[in-house]
Amino acid sequence: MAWLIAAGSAHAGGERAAPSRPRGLYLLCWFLGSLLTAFLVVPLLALTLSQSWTGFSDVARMADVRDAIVLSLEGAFLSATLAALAGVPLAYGLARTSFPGKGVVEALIDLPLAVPHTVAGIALLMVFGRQGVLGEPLAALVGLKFWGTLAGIVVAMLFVSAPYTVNAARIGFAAVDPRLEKIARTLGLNPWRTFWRITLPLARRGIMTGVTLTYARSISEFGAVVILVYYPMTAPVKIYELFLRFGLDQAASAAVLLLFVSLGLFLILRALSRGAPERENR
Amino acid sequence: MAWLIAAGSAHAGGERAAPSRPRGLYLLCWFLGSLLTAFLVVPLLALTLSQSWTGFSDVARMADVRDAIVLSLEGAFLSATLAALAGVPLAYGLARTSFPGKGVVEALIDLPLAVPHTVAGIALLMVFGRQGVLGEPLAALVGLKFWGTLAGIVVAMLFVSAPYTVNAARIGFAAVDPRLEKIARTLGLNPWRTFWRITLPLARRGIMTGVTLTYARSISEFGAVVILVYYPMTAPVKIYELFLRFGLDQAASAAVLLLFVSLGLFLILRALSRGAPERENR
Amino acid sequence: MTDAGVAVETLSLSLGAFRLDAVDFAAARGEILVVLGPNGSGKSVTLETIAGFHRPESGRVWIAGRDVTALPPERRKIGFVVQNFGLFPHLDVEANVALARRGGRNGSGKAALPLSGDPRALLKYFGVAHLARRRPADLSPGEKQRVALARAVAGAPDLFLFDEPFSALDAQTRGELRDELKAFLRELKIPAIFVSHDHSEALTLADKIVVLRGGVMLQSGPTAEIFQKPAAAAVARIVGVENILDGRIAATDGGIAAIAVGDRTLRALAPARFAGPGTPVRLSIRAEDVSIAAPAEASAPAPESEPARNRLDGKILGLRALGALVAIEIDCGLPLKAYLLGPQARAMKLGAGDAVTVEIAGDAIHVMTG
Amino acid sequence: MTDAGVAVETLSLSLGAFRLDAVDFAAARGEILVVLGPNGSGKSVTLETIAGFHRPESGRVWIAGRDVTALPPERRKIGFVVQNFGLFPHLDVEANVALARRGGRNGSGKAALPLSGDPRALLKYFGVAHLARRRPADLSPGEKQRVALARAVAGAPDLFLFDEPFSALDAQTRGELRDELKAFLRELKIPAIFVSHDHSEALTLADKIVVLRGGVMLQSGPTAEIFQKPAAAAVARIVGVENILDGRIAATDGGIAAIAVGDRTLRALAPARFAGPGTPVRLSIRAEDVSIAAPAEASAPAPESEPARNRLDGKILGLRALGALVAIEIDCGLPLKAYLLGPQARAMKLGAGDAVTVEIAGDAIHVMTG
Repeated sequence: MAWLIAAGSAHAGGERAAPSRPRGLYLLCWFLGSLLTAFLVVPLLALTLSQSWTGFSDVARMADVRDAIVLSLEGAFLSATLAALAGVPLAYGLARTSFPGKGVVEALIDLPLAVPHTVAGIALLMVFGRQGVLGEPLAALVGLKFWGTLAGIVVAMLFVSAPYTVNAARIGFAAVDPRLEKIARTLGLNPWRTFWRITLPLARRGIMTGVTLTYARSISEFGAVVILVYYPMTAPVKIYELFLRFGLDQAASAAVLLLFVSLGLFLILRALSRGAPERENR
Repeated sequence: MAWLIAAGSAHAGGERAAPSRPRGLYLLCWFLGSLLTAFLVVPLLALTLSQSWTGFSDVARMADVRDAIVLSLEGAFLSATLAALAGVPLAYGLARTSFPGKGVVEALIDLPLAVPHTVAGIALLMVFGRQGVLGEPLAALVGLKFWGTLAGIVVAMLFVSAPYTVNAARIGFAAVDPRLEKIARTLGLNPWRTFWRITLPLARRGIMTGVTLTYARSISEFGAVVILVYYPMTAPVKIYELFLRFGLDQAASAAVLLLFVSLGLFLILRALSRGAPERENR
Repeated sequence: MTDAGVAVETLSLSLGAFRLDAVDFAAARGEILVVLGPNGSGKSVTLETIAGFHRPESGRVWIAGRDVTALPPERRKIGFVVQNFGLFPHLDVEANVALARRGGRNGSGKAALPLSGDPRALLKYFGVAHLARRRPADLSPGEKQRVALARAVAGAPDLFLFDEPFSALDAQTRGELRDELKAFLRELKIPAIFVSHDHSEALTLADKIVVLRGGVMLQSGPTAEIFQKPAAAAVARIVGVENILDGRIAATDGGIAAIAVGDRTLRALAPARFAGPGTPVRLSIRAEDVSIAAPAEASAPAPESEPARNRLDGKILGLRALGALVAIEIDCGLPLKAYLLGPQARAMKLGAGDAVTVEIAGDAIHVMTG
Repeated sequence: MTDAGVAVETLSLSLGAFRLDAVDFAAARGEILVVLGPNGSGKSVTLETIAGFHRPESGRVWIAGRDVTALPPERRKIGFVVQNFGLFPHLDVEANVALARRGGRNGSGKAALPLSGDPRALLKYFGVAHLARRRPADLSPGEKQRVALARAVAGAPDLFLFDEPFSALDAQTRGELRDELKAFLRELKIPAIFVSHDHSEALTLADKIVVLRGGVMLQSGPTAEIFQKPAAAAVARIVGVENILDGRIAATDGGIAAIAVGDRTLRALAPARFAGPGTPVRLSIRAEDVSIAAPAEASAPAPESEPARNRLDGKILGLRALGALVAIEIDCGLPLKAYLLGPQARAMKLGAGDAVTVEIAGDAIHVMTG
């Protein structure tokens, strides 16, 4: 990570450090910052570099590993979609209205962020399991089962990841000037068209950020999924099973494969949601 | 969740809905929003209500459950502290300077958000494990071991949770008007005092939000911890073990106990970080 | 109510702690009405109620002969322009204008306008056709104003509403855009309600003025009347009268009232409402109506035959350059502020401490009983 | 350099694409210097370089006789006031002032000031002691200004820097705070550099003015000189001259130059630099120096004996009320703008289309060769 420190000091020189430049302060920042960045990147790098091409391609050819990754992608996609469909309207409501108890609702939405993953799994099992409050009647009435199905995986993923969409989209909506919506109304657009043509496009970045975070959180979830739905295995569960059965090496090859898929999509979504910032109309 | 819908419509009446009020739009928002909120709250409620007081107090008296919860709290506390010590300076550097490759650094810091938890565990094992790149020399040279120790737990927690502190603190720093720092300098404060007296207090909310999210993410982590450090068991691991060995009921009692501890502290931290917003100086 | 204009009838509503109380005014086709008042006076609330964003507790809103009180904003046919002009930042100029596609069904008698609903034609009319593909962020304030007008006109409005569109601009740009806006409004012949806290803006733009404070309408009337005959000291302050004096009616004789201010007596046109001797009054005198006679003339006998011409001897306290003007503070037993053009003041070689004689025409002193 | 003042010697620096080029000026103790220029002219960069936030490529900064070019901001003894006054929102008023605890070691010769380093005493001096426990968000702009000054003075500054502190305020508040600031600065006798894009602000505040555009110093000098004798058309525009005309020197005779503008000839004081017949020049004429003779007087023979008094016949194109002033556009073969006080214009019963005679004193026409 020497390049990071170098970038920091190159910068200090490049911008013609004023007598004012708090050199000591920035040096400490870059030193600690480089340590932390290294701590976050080195394990991923070490994991990737540990793999020989042959071991890696062997694992990539294993049908069960590939199925698990596809299942994870499907689950994360559905979870992000559902979070967007229900979370974006909720975020709009929270951003545009105020009512007694709004703070309580916001706190409730944040709760899953601090629920330990295995606790989340057990709580979901109580509701969506074979004898669950909803799981039993739903299976009996409409045949919708959450055990051993993609539906269960999506439920587990959605529970731990939906708050991100609501929070980021709410911030996105709050940043949209309500006067622009009012102008659209006077131009003859009804509330729905105003929402679609003005509000939604202007809150796009916040919403995309939320969806990206929800996707990332969904695809990475292990604890809640493993309790609610052991089979069919999502990729993180499969990797855990490989680790228990065959040890580190076999698990590492599958881990690298999943890492690439997971991070690739994440970085694309992240780039999309950052996009060119909508410049302020000043 | 009928009260939520009720709150929404009470509001619409209370503020004297103008002819302009997009009633249909808000109704849809509150309907979908209530569904999502219910989905997030009902499992936690169901879990809590499933417990009889006796079963609950039995579990609360089990030494191994109590030890696991204390260990989780210790780990989350250390993880949040380390994230603050290294992440806040990094966030300040990212908010106050620009340099080529800054976008890359920011992306690198976000990576752990999308790394599946078991992949994170395996990657950390490669670096901090018994034969790890750092784990082996550190154990040999200074006796710092990451397997079977609190150190390993903290490493796993920090890896998955540090990005939250960096991102929230960066937003907090970016919102501090640099002219206030300049004024402090002209008043005779050196860069360090300016940072402590002006910048840090004004970025307080962002930093606290970041620390809160990092704490929540740390205490809830299961996948990375279970791979890197199975023993001593953190609370989520203990609950998983109870679930595998004794089934849902025993695990549920411990889960409720952990839920209360985890959410209680989270809600306190969350309230502190929201505090009275520092009103803008206009 | 008025056929092609706008009328607000005893509009009242409460919003939290704020209350708008029985606001009542009208503007005819082609007129510009300025709602003038300090921050928190309810100017914007009034405007947004006319636009349909608040439901009034009582009262009605008429636009072009239609009672629109129960209609949502999108059916009121309003062109709404806000601070910074409120262009949609995610759409280019043409898309901003094309968003309002009601150009076809034109409102009441606007067929005479050289405007179709075609965005290109509208942009051309406002001289900004070359900007069609630009984003709002890349436009100058002047270009933004023209695009905002083109967009508003695309909605075939029966009424324009302006919510302090210039408040973020510097003084020079503000003046330029104001003149341009006035010219366009004259040409478009659509009534306009313009909200402002700046009395000089009101003076330049308005045909009529409504003065609002704390949700209450203090006065309304033609611009000249509001500026020259404010109904009360509060209005005088809002329209920027420099001299507001407390006095008491000493005597009235025909149409002339003698008013005691401190130990001086000023003669002015008697107030329209009867006010007998002893009535406390307030005097409003514009600084440009306080004329300064050169010190030499002071010795000339005052032509007492002229019934309502006031002459006061005093001393200059200070002078201050204000652009083309010089503001002169004078102590005549009562404090007065006078304006002179810079060259006039220089020619008279006035300096602080100089003795001067001040003249004020009786009809330049407005007597307020409120 | 100056002993108790401030001096900037050929300051140059590059910041990205912007370049500040050899800026050079000085202000003595107690003087107010205004750096005037449009946005992007480098005003703020100049100020921040003086404060020590940018390192110049060349040049020096002297404050109170010390060369501070190499010192960090905290050792330059500067009071810095920015837009909205920049009070620390998380500290109450007293804590804001107490943050700068250098009051003890007073700078060069400020012992005469009735100011100690005690925050309470400072707040009392500025008349805001009763606000000590209030948060900045709860203060009015006037109170903020006083607290900001108290805080700046607590740092025992040798120089005040003001970066458009009033730019977010409405016109009336701006005027009031400007007067108050000027009074305090006169009393404190600390030199001040004030950055502004508003020429009327510069006129009211400045003892000296530096005109900046695109990082280049166009002119510097005493306020009256800058406003009456702009060195070039660019300066004339920046200081708000209403009439800028293109012409050509026809002849010079003694100190008087005859200048052809269109088909008219104006007589003016010849420019200081030699400029022979045929030289293209620009004329700067302030609207208040264009005086309007009532139409009746137009028939009187022009007193041609007065060497440099210009009389032009023309027609009024339009009138516009501007507060106390009326702006009159006149076509005299060349376009002219004149100002009259409202009552004067009303007394003359001027209207659009009227024929008028315009007089301009020769010394009111400033000839620019740039």
